[in-house]
Amino acid sequence: MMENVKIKWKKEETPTVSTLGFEWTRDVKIGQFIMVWEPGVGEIPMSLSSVTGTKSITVKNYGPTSASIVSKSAGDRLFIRGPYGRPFTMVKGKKLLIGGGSGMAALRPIIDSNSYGVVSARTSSELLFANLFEKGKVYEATDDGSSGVKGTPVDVLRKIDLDFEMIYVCGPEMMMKSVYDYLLGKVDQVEFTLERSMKCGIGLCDSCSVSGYQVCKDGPVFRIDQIGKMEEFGKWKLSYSGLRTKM
Amino acid sequence: MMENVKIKWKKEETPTVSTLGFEWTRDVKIGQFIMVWEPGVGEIPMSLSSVTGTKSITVKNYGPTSASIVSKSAGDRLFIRGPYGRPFTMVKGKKLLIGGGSGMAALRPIIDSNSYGVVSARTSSELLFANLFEKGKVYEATDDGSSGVKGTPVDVLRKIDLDFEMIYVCGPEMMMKSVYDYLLGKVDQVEFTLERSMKCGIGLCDSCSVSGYQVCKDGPVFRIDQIGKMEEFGKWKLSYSGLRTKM
Amino acid sequence: MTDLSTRIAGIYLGNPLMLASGILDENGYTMKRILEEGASAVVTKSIGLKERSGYSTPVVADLGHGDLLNAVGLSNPGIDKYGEEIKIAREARKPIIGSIFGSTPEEFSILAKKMEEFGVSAVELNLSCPHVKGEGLEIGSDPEMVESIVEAVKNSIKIPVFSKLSANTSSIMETVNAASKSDGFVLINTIRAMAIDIYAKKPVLSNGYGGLSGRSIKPVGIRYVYEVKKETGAQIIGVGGVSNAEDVIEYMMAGASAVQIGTAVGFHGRSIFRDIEKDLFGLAEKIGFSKISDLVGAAL
Amino acid sequence: MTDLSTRIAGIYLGNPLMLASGILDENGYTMKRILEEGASAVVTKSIGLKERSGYSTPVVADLGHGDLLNAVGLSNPGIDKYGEEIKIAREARKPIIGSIFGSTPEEFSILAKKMEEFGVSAVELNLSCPHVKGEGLEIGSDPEMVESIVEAVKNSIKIPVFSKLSANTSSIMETVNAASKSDGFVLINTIRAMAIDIYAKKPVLSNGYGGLSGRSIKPVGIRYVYEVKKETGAQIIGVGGVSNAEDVIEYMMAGASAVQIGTAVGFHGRSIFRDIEKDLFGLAEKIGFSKISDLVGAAL
Ligand SMILES: Cc1cc2nc3c(=O)[nH]c(=O)nc-3n(C[C@H](O)[C@H](O)[C@H](O)COP(=O)(O)OP(=O)(O)OC[C@H]3O[C@@H](n4cnc5c(N)ncnc54)[C@H](O)[C@@H]3O)c2cc1C
Ligand SMILES: Cc1cc2nc3c(=O)[nH]c(=O)nc-3n(C[C@H](O)[C@H](O)[C@H](O)COP(=O)(O)OP(=O)(O)OC[C@H]3O[C@@H](n4cnc5c(N)ncnc54)[C@H](O)[C@@H]3O)c2cc1C
Ligand SMILES: Cc1cc2nc3c(=O)[nH]c(=O)nc-3n(C[C@H](O)[C@H](O)[C@H](O)COP(=O)(O)O)c2cc1C
Ligand SMILES: Cc1cc2nc3c(=O)[nH]c(=O)nc-3n(C[C@H](O)[C@H](O)[C@H](O)COP(=O)(O)O)c2cc1C
Ligand code: FES
Ligand code: FES
Repeated sequence: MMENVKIKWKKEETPTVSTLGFEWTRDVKIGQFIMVWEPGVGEIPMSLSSVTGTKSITVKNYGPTSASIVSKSAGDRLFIRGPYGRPFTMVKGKKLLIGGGSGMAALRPIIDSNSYGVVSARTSSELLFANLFEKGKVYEATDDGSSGVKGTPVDVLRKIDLDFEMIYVCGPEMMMKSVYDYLLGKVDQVEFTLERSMKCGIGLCDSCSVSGYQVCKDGPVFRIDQIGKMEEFGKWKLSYSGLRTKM
Repeated sequence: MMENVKIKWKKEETPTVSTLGFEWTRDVKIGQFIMVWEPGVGEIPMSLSSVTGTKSITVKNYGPTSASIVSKSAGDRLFIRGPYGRPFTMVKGKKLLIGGGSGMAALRPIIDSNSYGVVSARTSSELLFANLFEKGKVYEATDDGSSGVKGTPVDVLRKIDLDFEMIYVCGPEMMMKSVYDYLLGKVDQVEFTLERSMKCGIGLCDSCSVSGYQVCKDGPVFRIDQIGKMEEFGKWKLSYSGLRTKM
Repeated sequence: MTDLSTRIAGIYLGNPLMLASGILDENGYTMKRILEEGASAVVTKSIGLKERSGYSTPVVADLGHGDLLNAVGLSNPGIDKYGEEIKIAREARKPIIGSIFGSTPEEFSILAKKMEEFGVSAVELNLSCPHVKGEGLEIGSDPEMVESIVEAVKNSIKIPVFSKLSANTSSIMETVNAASKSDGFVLINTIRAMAIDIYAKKPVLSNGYGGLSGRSIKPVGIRYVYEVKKETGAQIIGVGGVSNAEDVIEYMMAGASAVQIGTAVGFHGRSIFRDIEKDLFGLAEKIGFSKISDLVGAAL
Repeated sequence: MTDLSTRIAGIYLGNPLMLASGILDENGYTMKRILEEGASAVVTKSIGLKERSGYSTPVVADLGHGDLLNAVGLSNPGIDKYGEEIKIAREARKPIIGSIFGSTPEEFSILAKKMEEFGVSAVELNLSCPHVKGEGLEIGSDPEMVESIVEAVKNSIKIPVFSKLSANTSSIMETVNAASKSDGFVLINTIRAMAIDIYAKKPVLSNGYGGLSGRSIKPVGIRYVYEVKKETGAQIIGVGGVSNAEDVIEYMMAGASAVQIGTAVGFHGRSIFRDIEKDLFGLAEKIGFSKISDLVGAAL
């Protein structure tokens, strides 16, 4: 059911990413997402980057719909439905957050004094929410080496001890695939947030499915052992028409 | 919404009237009614003659639908919907129940040690529930004089003191009209249960309306002052087709 | 101050909320009360030439969720006797729209003339009644018949004529074009439907088949209002599943100048007219309008 | 022991619950999983000759109360590429029914033959796609076209052919008669509808118009299943608003030999197949049946 909320504030996080805050009374859990409708443009999934008090989404200006959302201002209406999907498993102990690009948006509500981060991006100015970790608890990886390690999160992981109660991963699927391949057999408390093109958000249209699981409903959060059973993970996705396409 | 219940027991009250008991978990108030459907025959309104514990209806074998209901046995299914309508106002003090024919069915749950009754019928064997009042607290009126006063409830009323906290009346509309005319100006705590042909039972079809009030929804219980404002009461009703007909 | 008034074919309505045909409009006193209690106009039950009993009970089935199934079967006392009811209802001094049904253009004309004599403000043609020639078909699905009926009625009376159309069609525009001489369209009537009681192993209505109304059919009504408004710009009264102020606004944005309420009057009670009126005042600020009639067709 | 198995055009189904076309049947792995998780058969998404993107988002709107509006726009990868998905789904070793759409009898035949090659158990003709000649009309509303399509397909393949019909018609029997060479009918597809967001002042779907499915349309589906079963005795698969075991029994008593479930799979989750199956065992005693197929047409 479509609802609408007024945008309370807007904050530019990076040159291409902004956070929009709004009051919404629904109970949301970390890792869940909403569908955001821009009338006349499109409707896309967005994780909640804040789930308590004033809620928020953190949006990367990517294509037409996200651009339209990012161009909104405080006072404007946001058309949303949700929250949808299964949340992360929360733990009390030491945790590692591995986020690539806008993937950090979904992980943001987990960040606390017991959290370590591996934040990756194309370039230094696009590193999202790295500043929210306590000093010394965040590792950075950039494609161009403008900050932190030049490379991918896996290049960071190789250098650190994996002694965490839970590892949370969110980012582009190929990045997550490399993280999965690296972690496999080393640790088993890992959760991944998958991202697929979503049309319905409610388990009907099949456009988000990975090996028979609907990312919108069975996910977006999956445990590493579930990911292990997904033949399509990191390999195949269906295009907007339904055409099987290599990743 | 149609429901179905199993008939638990059946009791013959008079040669033409039977009571059917059934378990039904809905909360029912005294004076409310249900619509009873006999598949393939018809659907008619029936007051609840018991509203707590095992519920019941007390049915006069009148036309096809009531005949079909009366012919059922314990174990058979009863198709019902409701409860509908506004209930009686319950009082603690001394009360008078004036019932004509099957009209006593609706009044039956009110009968207690503080109740007085005027029970009327065509003939002695048809006097319904007169036996449920405490000894000396019931007056009878029969058309043929076979029991009690020969005449109508009004003939009884003329002889008694009207000192009651509430008077409840249920019976054929012309009987109630005569009771109304008699009580008017003498007492003001009187409630009448109107009976009209009902098609929908839920305030849509207009077949039960009296002067703009829907008996199924605004009634069937009306206070004497409300009855006083009904130009059509005791005068006009609409036939099954909607034809204005003199009573 | 928010202005809730609207007009349809020149008829002034204090608010956009009318009573739909077939609901609480058999008895003149009921119509009078409904007008006094907040409806801006009432449409009468569909009236034919002769008295008809319609189907035996059950004639309605509450399907839950605000949905209703009915097969009343056009019961009515016949046009001559119905004048008495209109006379009573007219004491409320608000518009009454006379709904009529028949099987030939001549029948419709006679009925329309009588309605005009009785003093109604407009006539509504119920074009969803069974067709005598086609088996099971409605008159409204025969474009030539529709055209003749509308023409015959328009030639017989001076008051506005509204055509009420069925959603049971593969092309509503075909019917709309056939009825283009109407002063407005009333969209939609009930949708063909049925329910079976699985314990009784029988259809729940005595007639078996019936018409679906209430909440469920609102998206269907909205669609046809939108389509017909977009294609023709004609004046439209929206009907089907209106049960709250949001529904009224939705129909108006789709192109309706007013709405009719049927099923929800039963579920909510007659107070629905006043309650929605109050809520419309409340919505005026949230949505941003001062004259509700400015919203007509806003989503086109 | 209660027997829930049924047959449609000779195809054995372990229970009467199939997945409807267009829901979770784009990806072969999803169909395979749904078959493994309790559906007795799946119908594929409607597939055409060439790749189509369909409409842009929003393509669905949750209307609440178990109702859905959609305008996906027949997005599909094209028949040649879709063979890969069927191959994956066939690993579940249960019947797959290939749904196809096109605009000429020739197109339908080519598609049907490819489906047969891919190893489906039957072909379902989606006759509700837009008609090229008539504006806004569906192919299913042109009886001659329907007849030619069914004939062409029947002449091209050996497996059973089901015709899926639209409820947007003034006479379903006309279409049924035109499609009488089919081995069975699938009733019904979505109903034309629309919803407007009154705050956005815009239709909620990118395409404006859409199709209504889910709880609301069940009484419409029941009616057409009943009518077609009564008039023809043909084999029927009931679709529209099935969300629980009672709905399954209602469709079967109306005349359906099996049902398809679409919208409710989304609202309830894939577990709906197993959950309904369990409830059907429970209802067997309350209603009194030992073989569910004995109930087919019980209310006629
Ligand atoms: C669970 C989940 C959570 C997410 N959370 C976030 C987040 O917090 N922050 C963030 O920045 N991003 C997030 N994303 C990613 C985000 O949804 C995408 O970046 C977004 O969909 C891009 O949309 P766009 O219109 O801006 O770009 P585009 O790439 O132009 O459009 C993508 C969308 O357009 C539509 N589309 C694509 N192709 C076609 C076509 N051929 N025809 C018609 N329509 C088409 C589809 O709806 C598609 O989803 C999330 C994704 C998922 C699945
Ligand atoms: C609120 C209320 C409570 C009642 N409570 C009781 C009670 O507790 N006990 C009791 O015995 N009675 C009660 N009655 C009266 C009871 O409903 C009637 O006696 C009953 O309707 C008679 O129905 P029948 O089919 O047996 O008789 P009939 O008189 O043959 O049928 C009456 C019904 O048949 C249908 N009908 C009538 N004419 C036609 C026609 N021309 N075409 C098609 N159908 C038609 C209508 O549904 C009508 O209501 C109550 C009535 C009301 C309004
Ligand atoms: C019990 C009932 C009787 C009806 N009778 C008529 C009628 O006589 N003539 C008519 O044009 N429409 C009739 N209708 C249709 C309504 O006027 C209206 O078009 C339909 O119910 C949709 O509106 P709603 O959802 O608000 O009820 C009837 C509807 C109901 C529920
Ligand atoms: C999102 C969606 C997509 C659909 N796509 C198709 C389709 O491609 N072909 C088809 O024949 N029916 C399609 N349908 C219609 C369904 O198969 C079904 O007939 C209809 O939804 C009614 O069933 P339901 O109420 O169980 O959903 C679609 C329905 C939905 C909701
Ligand atoms: S987005 Fe449609 S099934 Fe997940
Ligand atoms: S019985 Fe229909 S309005 Fe009362």
